[in-house]
Amino acid sequence: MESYLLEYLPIVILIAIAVALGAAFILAAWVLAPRSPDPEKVSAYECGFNAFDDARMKFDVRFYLVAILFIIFDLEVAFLFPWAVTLDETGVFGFWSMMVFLGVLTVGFIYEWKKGALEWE
Amino acid sequence: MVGYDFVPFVEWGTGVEWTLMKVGQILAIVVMLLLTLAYILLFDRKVWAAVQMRKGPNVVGPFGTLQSFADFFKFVLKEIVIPAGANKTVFLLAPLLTFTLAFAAWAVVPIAPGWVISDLNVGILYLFAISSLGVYGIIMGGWASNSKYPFLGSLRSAAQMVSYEVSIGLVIITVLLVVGSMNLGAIVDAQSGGLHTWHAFKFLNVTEPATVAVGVVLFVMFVVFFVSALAETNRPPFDLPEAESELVAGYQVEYSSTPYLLFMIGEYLNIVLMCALITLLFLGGWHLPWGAVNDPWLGFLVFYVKLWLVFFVFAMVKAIVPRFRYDQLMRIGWKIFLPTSLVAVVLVAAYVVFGRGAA
Amino acid sequence: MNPEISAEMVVASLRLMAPETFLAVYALFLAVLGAFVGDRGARALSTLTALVLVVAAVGSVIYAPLERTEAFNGAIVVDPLTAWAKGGLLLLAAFAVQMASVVFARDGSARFEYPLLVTLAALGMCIMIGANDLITMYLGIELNALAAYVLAAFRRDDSRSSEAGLKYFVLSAISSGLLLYGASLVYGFTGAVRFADIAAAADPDNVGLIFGLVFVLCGLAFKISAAPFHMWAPDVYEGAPAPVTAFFATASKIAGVILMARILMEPFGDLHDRWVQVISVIAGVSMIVGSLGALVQTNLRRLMAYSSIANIGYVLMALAAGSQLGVQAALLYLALYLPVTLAMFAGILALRRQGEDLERIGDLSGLARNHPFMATCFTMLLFSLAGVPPLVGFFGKLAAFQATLDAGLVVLAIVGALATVVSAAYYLRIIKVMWFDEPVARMEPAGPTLAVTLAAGTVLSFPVLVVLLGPLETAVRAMSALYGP
Amino acid sequence: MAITAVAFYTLATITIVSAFLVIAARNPVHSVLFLILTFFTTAGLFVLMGAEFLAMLLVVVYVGAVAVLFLFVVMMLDIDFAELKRGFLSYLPLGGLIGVILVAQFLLVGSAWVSPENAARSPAEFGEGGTAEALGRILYTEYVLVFQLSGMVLFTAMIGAIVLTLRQREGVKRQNVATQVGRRRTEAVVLKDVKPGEGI
Repeated sequence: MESYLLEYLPIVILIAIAVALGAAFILAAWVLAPRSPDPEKVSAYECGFNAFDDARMKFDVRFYLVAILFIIFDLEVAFLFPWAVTLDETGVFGFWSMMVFLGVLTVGFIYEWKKGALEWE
Repeated sequence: MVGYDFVPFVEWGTGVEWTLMKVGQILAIVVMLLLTLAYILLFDRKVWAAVQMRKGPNVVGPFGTLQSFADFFKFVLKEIVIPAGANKTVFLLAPLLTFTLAFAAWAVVPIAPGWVISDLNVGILYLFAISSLGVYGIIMGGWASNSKYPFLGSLRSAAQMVSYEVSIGLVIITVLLVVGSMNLGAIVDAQSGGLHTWHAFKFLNVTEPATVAVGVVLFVMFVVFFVSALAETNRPPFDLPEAESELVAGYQVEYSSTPYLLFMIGEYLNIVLMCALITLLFLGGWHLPWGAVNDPWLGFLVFYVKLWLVFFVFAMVKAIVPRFRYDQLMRIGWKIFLPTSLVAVVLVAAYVVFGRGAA
Repeated sequence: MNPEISAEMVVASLRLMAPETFLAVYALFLAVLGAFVGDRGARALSTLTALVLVVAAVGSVIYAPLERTEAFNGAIVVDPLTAWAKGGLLLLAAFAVQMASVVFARDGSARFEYPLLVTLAALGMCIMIGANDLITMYLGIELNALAAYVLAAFRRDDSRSSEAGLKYFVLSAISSGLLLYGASLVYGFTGAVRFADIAAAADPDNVGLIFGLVFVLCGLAFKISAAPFHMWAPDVYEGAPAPVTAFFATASKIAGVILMARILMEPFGDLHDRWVQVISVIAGVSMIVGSLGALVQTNLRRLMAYSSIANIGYVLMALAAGSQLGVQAALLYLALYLPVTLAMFAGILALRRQGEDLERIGDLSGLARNHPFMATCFTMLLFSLAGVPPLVGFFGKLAAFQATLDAGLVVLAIVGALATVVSAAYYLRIIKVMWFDEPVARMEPAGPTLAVTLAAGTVLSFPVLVVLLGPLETAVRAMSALYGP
Repeated sequence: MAITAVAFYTLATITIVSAFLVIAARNPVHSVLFLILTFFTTAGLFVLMGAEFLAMLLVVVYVGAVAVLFLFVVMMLDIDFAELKRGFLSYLPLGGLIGVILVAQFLLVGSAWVSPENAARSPAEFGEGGTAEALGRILYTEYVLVFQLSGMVLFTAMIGAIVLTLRQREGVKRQNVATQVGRRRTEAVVLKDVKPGEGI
């Protein structure tokens, strides 16, 4: 077995233990605690009246925009990770290579900023 | 890493022994974390109370030291209320996910020299990956409740976490640039030479001007990381999604009993994780300000004390800083932290390529 | 670190890729400039972009190396063919920008992002044309496609445009998936991404490699809207803003066909007997679907979509020959067909009555009575598309059939001939509507840009230009000689 | 090797089952959640193959970012999904046919597998630092063109996202920190001497 794979086994064990523990907590309350649901208790939280419509509604497109911009910047960070740990080997070339890349994305960032995509109202 | 030439579980002898040892270690860390959590919760409340000239919990046990345990039993003995319109599976899965992920992250966190559950090469990336999953517990919880407050709370919470994750990633990059490794142990050991080698205080190294310059940048990154950690864990002053008094606790509105407890444990565990990360990345991990530490027990003690000190700052911030408005929060994330940390990445990289050789 | 990588190599490569570099830098500049100036300057920025594209086109041709040269250690090929192709497509992109500037100004929806996205799409196409390995190829395609999705949905308040964008996006994403899957199979079975290395390692008897090739070809067929991967074309041609459609119908074809030709001839040149059926089927189905589909259309843009499907069929028919003659014929066909298509779209854009765009065939009724000039242009263009002998369309088809018959693909040639006959029917139908039906009200006068484009395309379709045909054929022959076996 | 095999088959089974459930689930949110599970187990498979860095990236980018957007979109669109599903059965024959062809093809391709000589097969071959550093060593130098092109692709994505989604709303008050902080007392407050009983 690859030694590096062996490092992942404890993670699996840890996750298993955590799941078991969490499930045990929920089960404990399920078993120990009283259960007497009534219509008022299980109705959705509102300010004293029944909800007018479904809680799942359309919302501001800005949330999508934030998510899209996040994907782009997350990818940028993903590109930075291997670069950061090998910069001493790739040296000046690697540095300028990344600077051009970051420059392109910075232009995109300036564009966003000026367009007001980062404003929250 | 040592090459193992045996098969865990299956091969009798070293294999089973190794597996059992690992399970033991994991259990020890889980118990340690839960205990830490119990007292950090209490500590949080005590600090808050002290700032407001109150006493805080002081009934259960001497000085309220058993308060968290009493709370735990109370949670377990409460009814699990599942709203009628809720999606039951997802509703219960959400807290479980938050809880599990919060523990899973600790797998790669070294708590003392050599004390780590799994010593991954890409440890910090693993942490980044796991913490980027934290948002799911919140979205799922908010959606599954099928109620307006949780839904809106979860949306805002998700947008907030996502916005600050980018700066956290960039800050991590600056540290990686200086160290040149993604292994957390290696990152800590790069700071073994005393206070002036800690990444937060590198600017104290007055003998090398280039290092002082990069030290200042790293200190700024330290601050950015700290603030982003507050936002990432929905701590005050960035706790708008769950502002208890006016937004009725955001995505957790419909939760009660142990599912709520799981959310809370997960949330606090993430806070402790952020404290640990700050300690490891910027404050020298288990090393003392005047020199390296190689003894695991002493190392653990140093690390633990630092962890609590960082958390103390978290608690003080919660007690004394007023809350931000949502547009301000997003602006800080996107318009201040993101550009700042991007510039910092460039500066630190320039130091690594041009400055270090010259110095 | 690879010792061949050095700043000098990068500078030399960038010099070879001067048009691309220029465009990339210009795109960044335009984004910043546009963000500061805002949409008020959209018109001026459009003109500037058109100029820049023309300059890049001219530069590409002038600075073309005389023989095959590789940039970035073989990731990109630059030779006279790619240079001329880039020149052509950049010119077409310039037209697309300029025509759009006219069209968007009419309804006041001008935004500076339009020229920016066209520039980026054109950049992607340039990369596609020069791509010499699988990764570069894919990135070129995606750069182009990403900009194209947005362009198709550019009128975001118009539900047809949004639908076009979405359809294009979803189907194109599937085709990208196919392409990537195929590319990964090719890589898996040859262990190489560079085309030359793939050619060296390709084993004609390996099933996996053949499947990879087929998937790559399907993905590419999608991008050039060849049947049976054409489903998106009619809807997108109809829904996308008209100048965007013109851009898709012309420039993307150049990039797609050249890339396809390179893939077929370079890495898989030795596997001709494996892919000849695939390409033949795609070509045959395209010609049939295109011709039959166009028969029942009442919308001019949908009709052009089917027409382009059929025409891509002829191009692929020529490529199926797998010979230099075939590549030559395909390139000649494209070179003759694209100006005509562009002029057709300019003509369609010029059709406006009482502030409404007209795009139904019925709207052309009696055009000859009110607008004899426009009707004449349309007629010439349609005759050329139909392949009526004295016009250039005929020579393109002739070359394609020659190459096909030369390679012994008789059945394919017969299918092509039948498709030509069918397609003549719908082209003639439009001509009949224009010249013999009752006239409707007059159109609004077309602006100079559209009129000039229409006229220029028509002139290019004229038999007078047979004089030019000789040199063109020589040039194409010289270029295609750089290809493959 | 037994435990690796167990891990592989477990992960592979979960991947396939959850991938199937992505299209079979009635509730679209469940579909996305299964998609996330698929990504996650795929990351596990990558780890088994030695592609540590790719596995982490898959989680960071796909699970942590792309799927969040998916969830946003799917959760918040109030579409009648029952109606969407209605057309499903009519496509089943065609879809099934394509599926069968694909499976047959996989079998054929699998049977034809020969490992190319020049491909790395084991993480050990990547040397010190694993796949992340191996990637870092070539991506920014040897593949600099590809790297910069992906930068351009991201740039295009940014422009596209904003072109398609951003709308300026009228009449929104925004905070301008500079003016707020730079405000002086003289601009903000006027001292008026109001006599009793007279008003202003």
